[in-house]
Amino acid sequence: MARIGVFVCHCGENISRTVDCAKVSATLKDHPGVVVSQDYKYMCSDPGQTLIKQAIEEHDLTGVVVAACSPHMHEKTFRRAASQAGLNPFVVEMANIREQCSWVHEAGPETDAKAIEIVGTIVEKVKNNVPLETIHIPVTKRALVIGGGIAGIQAALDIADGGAEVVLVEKEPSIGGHMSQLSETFPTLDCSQCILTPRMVEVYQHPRITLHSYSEVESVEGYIGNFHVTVRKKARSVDEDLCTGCGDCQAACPSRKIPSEFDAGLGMRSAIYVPFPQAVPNIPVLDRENCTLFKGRAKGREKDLCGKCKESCLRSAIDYEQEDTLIDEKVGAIVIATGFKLYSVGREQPEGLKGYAEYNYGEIPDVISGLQFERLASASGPTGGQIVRPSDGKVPKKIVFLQCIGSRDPEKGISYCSKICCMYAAKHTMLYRHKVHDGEATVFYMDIRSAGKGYEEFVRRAIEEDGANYIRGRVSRMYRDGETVKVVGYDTLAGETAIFDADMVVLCTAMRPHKGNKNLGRKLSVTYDQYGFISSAHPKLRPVETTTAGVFVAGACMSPSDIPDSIASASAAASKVLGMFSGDELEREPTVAVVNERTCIGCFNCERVCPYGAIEHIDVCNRENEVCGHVARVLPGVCQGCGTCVATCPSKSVELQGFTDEQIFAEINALLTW
Amino acid sequence: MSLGYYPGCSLHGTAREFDESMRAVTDALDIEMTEIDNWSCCGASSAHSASHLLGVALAARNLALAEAEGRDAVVAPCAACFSRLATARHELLENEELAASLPDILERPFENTVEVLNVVQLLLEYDERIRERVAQSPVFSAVGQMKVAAYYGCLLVRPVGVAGADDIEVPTTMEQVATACGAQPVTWNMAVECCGGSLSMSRTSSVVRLGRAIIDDARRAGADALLVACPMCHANLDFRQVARTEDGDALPVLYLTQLVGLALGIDPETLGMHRHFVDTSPLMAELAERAKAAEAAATAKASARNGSVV
Amino acid sequence: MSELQDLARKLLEEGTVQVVIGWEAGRRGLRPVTITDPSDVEKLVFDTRSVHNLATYLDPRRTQVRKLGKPAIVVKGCDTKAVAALLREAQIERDEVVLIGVRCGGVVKDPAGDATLTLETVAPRCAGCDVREPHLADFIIGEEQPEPPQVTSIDERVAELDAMTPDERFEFWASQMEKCVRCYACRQACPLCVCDQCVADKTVPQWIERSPHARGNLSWHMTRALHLAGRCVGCGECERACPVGIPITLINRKLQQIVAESFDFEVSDDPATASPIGTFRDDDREDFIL
Amino acid sequence: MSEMTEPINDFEPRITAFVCNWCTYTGADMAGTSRMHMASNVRIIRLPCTGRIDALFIIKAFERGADGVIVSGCHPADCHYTAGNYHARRRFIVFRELLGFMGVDLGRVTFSWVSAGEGAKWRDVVNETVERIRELGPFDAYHDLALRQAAGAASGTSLDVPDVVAPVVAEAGDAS
Repeated sequence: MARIGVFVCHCGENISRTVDCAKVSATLKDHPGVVVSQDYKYMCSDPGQTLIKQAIEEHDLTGVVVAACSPHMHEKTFRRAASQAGLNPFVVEMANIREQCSWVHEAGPETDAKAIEIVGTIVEKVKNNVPLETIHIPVTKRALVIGGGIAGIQAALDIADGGAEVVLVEKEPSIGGHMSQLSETFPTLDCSQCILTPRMVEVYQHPRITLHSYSEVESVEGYIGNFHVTVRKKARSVDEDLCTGCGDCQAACPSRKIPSEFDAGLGMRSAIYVPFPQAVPNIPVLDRENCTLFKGRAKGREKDLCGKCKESCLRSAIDYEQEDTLIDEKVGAIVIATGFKLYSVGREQPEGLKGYAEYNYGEIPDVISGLQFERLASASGPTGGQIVRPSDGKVPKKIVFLQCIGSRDPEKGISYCSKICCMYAAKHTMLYRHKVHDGEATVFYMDIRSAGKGYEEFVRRAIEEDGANYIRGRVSRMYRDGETVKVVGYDTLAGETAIFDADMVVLCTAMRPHKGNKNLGRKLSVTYDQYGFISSAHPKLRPVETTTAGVFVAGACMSPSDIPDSIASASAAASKVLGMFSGDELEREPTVAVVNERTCIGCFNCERVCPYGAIEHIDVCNRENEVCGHVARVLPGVCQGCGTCVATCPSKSVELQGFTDEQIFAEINALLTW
Repeated sequence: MSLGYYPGCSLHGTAREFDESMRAVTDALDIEMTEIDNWSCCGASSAHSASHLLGVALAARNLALAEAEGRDAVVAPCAACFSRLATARHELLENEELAASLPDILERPFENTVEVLNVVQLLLEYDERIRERVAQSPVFSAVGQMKVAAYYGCLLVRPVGVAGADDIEVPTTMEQVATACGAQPVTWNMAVECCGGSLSMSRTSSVVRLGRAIIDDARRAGADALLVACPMCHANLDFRQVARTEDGDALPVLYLTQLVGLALGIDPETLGMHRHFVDTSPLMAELAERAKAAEAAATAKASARNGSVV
Repeated sequence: MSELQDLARKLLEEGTVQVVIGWEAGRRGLRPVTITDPSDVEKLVFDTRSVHNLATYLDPRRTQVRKLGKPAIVVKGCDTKAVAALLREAQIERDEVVLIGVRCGGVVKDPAGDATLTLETVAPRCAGCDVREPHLADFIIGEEQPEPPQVTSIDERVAELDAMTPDERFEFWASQMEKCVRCYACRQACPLCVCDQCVADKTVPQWIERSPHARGNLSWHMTRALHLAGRCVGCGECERACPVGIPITLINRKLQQIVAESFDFEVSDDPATASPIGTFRDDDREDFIL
Repeated sequence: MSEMTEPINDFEPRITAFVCNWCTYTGADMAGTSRMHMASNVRIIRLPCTGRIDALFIIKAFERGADGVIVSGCHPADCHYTAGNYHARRRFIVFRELLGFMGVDLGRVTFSWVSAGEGAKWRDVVNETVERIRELGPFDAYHDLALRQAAGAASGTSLDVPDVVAPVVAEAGDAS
């Protein structure tokens, strides 16, 4: 006989403001099978949990219903509390009367009635809950970090320093990411490369880190603690073991007019190249699309048109015949740190976004992006740190900076704030004024968002000490006017048009997720938001976990982040990984499918629909011990508990623990009492 | 598609050449179009500022007439008429209550089923046909030598969601039509700047200043003519240039339909080319010269090549 | 006729099979028969009254048939679709059965009625007969037959129902459903209903109410139909078996139409072509999903 | 006061929603977190995935007197389990049409994709469904099917059972 306890939470006033909690509790007291029903101000607080624990012991409860917030919020909390009181945690369920009741309805009898029904329904479900045992899974103490920007570097180093092995996969020829392209960083104005490159070298030399640069994750199989990852190591055309990084091949390469990705198109590189001098690994890559030899081969030329790099290499490290290789790695945890890319401003936009054709970016060479400005200001940049115009090499005397290009503009398809632009625009004005003392820096902004340690002070410094001219408003159009760029804007504080003849315009473009995020998300069964940023399992409580157990996330691939944010999330993800690796086994919730082998007819529809390959065939034997048929069985370690097999089974021979037919049947019946 | 034609007052008055060229071009392109019988004022440019309901109802009356005639769409060449009709239709689609009240006000049934098109949208629909027919004209036509600055002004592109322009800041639809005609659109900066519109009488000096900036930029970009699709723009830009005709640097301002007509080989007088304040005949002569020169150059080049082969 | 009997005798005498399942003449027309003794093969008959889909006896859970030994069954072209379904769904192995395919020119609706094939007597399932030659069979016997008379009555009746308002349709089916006595003859006759424990017999929880009222009956008939989506071979045995005359074929036919329109799929006699339910395409239609 | 209101307004539809845990349930939570007000007629049954949803759930809801049903899960390609929603979509294509063929007004069944971020969409789905069902009125007809039963079934009148199955068993018995 069921002995259910109902515990109604007021959530301060969050629930009780609209739901009469005392009434809910009193009504449920008379519900068949309920032996105790109480309400309390904060059920999740220590006294609240104690109240539940005492009731479990006092009334010898067989099931607990906590009517409070969403199960996504506190199901774990209350299940833990119940198990501390000796009750199986899986006979505890939550009735969501906050998010799905008190917060979306007005106070009144309908809302009370709904709350009572919600709780009653869950009581009926719990009557059909059965004690379940946690599943134990072995764990491979090795982590995969995807992405070698600052977040990936930090995560890899933290995990490796914690004693576990790390496989770091970077798709570019070098690790370092966007941070390696920056000049100086806010709010301290310390040189980006000075703080980053030692970390890059540390990764390279770390005994527990395996670095696969110029590589991508091909496929991921398995589950928490037991992932099988295939890494595609792209053909570099250079033997990494033989190459010494001397640079002779680069010097010998005749194709030298290829826009450098590292210099954001402002500088040139050769076809065989190391992206930047401090690259890690310091091993060149042959860009086959731009190489004379490979272009010739693609056109079907029988004789190779070039071979200068190979001739120049004293170690014979150049290998034109090299092919992509696939590497299998077994890991127990994965950290996604794929970073961001920038919004591209022009008329042509991917993925349903809209561009700013009126800014003529790409048409006017002196209209550049913030990242291009970083390269101009960087001592390692194409101009050696001289801020000059790309069009004529002259020092610009007037620069206009436009914030929120793409960001906060739902019309363009990006509603969010990119977070870093206010700060780097301020930084840019400073760098500019420090280098061009008589230069005029003007910033068009919508709002200044400078929350962060030392951030507001930094912006004030740009305005007050370095004399940046801040104008609140937007720019409607820009066009070439002789040698200058006409910037037509509106100053919303002064209420008048603000027109500038600028020598250069810097667009602070929005941070966007990599387009590969969605693909990667699918490979890892990780959800992403409407923009393609990787979603956290919970935006507040589980910021670096994802919806897939064992997969974590760090840095700007989950939302626009600055360097301190990225490092903080990377360290957080690393600590989660190390936590996972602290025991020899992982515990998993037993929400898995189970086959009733007596009624299974072996049609294997379940196998057809299972996304995880969790169904195996087992033999059925007759009395003479001869195999006379096959039935299905679920591998509990592989099953993720979606229940698609359950709904597919014609004879109802599969059940999903925690969401059994009996439980759902009871819920439907309880909801609709005719 | 059954098309209704709403000329509005301008096309029956100051912008007769827009009406003439419109009719000539649609005839030449075999676009069947019937003038709405008993059409009335669209409400521009004052009704909607006096009374919102009046502004909507005046426009809706004409849509209701077109609906009763069984039209699928109405073409309103005047940008102000277009804007009023399109805005009214849009508002009535959004506001069901207002829409429900209209049959009583108009004293006729009204379902709001008729689409509203401006002349650019209409011609863009037929750009393939224009291309085909223009191809039948001489290769070195005057239009083929013409550099045009497509000027949109405000009402053809705004407001967003009503006017149906491809890009509110940098529209390209007129350029697409001009290209179909063989003309060469220039890249310039003032395509959607204000011409002064309704301030023509009250603040004439401002209008002259705004117009001058537009003409200057078109000149700078190398345009031979300005291309418009709005009688107000035309009035402001064509008429207000009279002052500078004395300097001899006035820029002809053509309706988009006139350009299409010229490209199709329609006689300039039929298109009302003679009605502009800025004389278009020097331009036409100049273009004819250029066409002749281009043809001569091409012939010379061809014979030179043939010669070299031989 | 003697060709069938000779083959049956040979198979039994050689011990290739222990039982031949075919038709014999009974008191009321033709009826299924199991022949285990070679001397009984004279009983075997095949004519236009060989209506029954004998593939239903291949269900491994029909123990009385199973214990007779390895069977040979006589199949018409259309019946082989059902055999293919059982093979596809791993219910039988191909070498566990011998299929005697007979060329068929159509069967009548009623095995107890007139054997003459006319537009009036022809079985609805013969419409659109698409397995003229039982390729799946081990032996194919008989002369080539003309195409059966084509009737379109089922599609017409489905279209009539489609044209009704929902309320009218609801009333139509309610009045049909209230006739059902839950004898499960439809389930028994169906060659594809092979579950050991039918969902309709499951009591914990009892999804399908067991009382034979229109509500429980509707649930049963919808569930039965859904389980056949993409599988139903359209033999019509369910409807023929129904003692109260519920037009079950209409539901099955509608289902075939849905599956054909939505997934471009028709059930065939190819055991390798799987049902479209249990797989998906990224671009499956979702015009009904908000 | 009740005399003043029209009967149609007094009808409060009872709607059962079957939603997946990861997208729609979270989206419904998000509607709450964002304090979006919505009609209170919908009761949610949380399932791990739309793939878990059996047609019988929906049938049972109607049997028990639901006036409408909502089925909602992750958008295509967003399924937490990668493909559950795709399988569900196929099944619902068939089930929905069958339901319509059996005479259930399809306005009573809403299918939607609501992601974890679409609180506003969930609110709209709820409100629109409630309004639609309010127009359609109560669905007692389905529940009351239980009152309809054949006279023969109740009284056990003998029925004409054709020889589709019985004889072969008898023959089998004879032969053995």
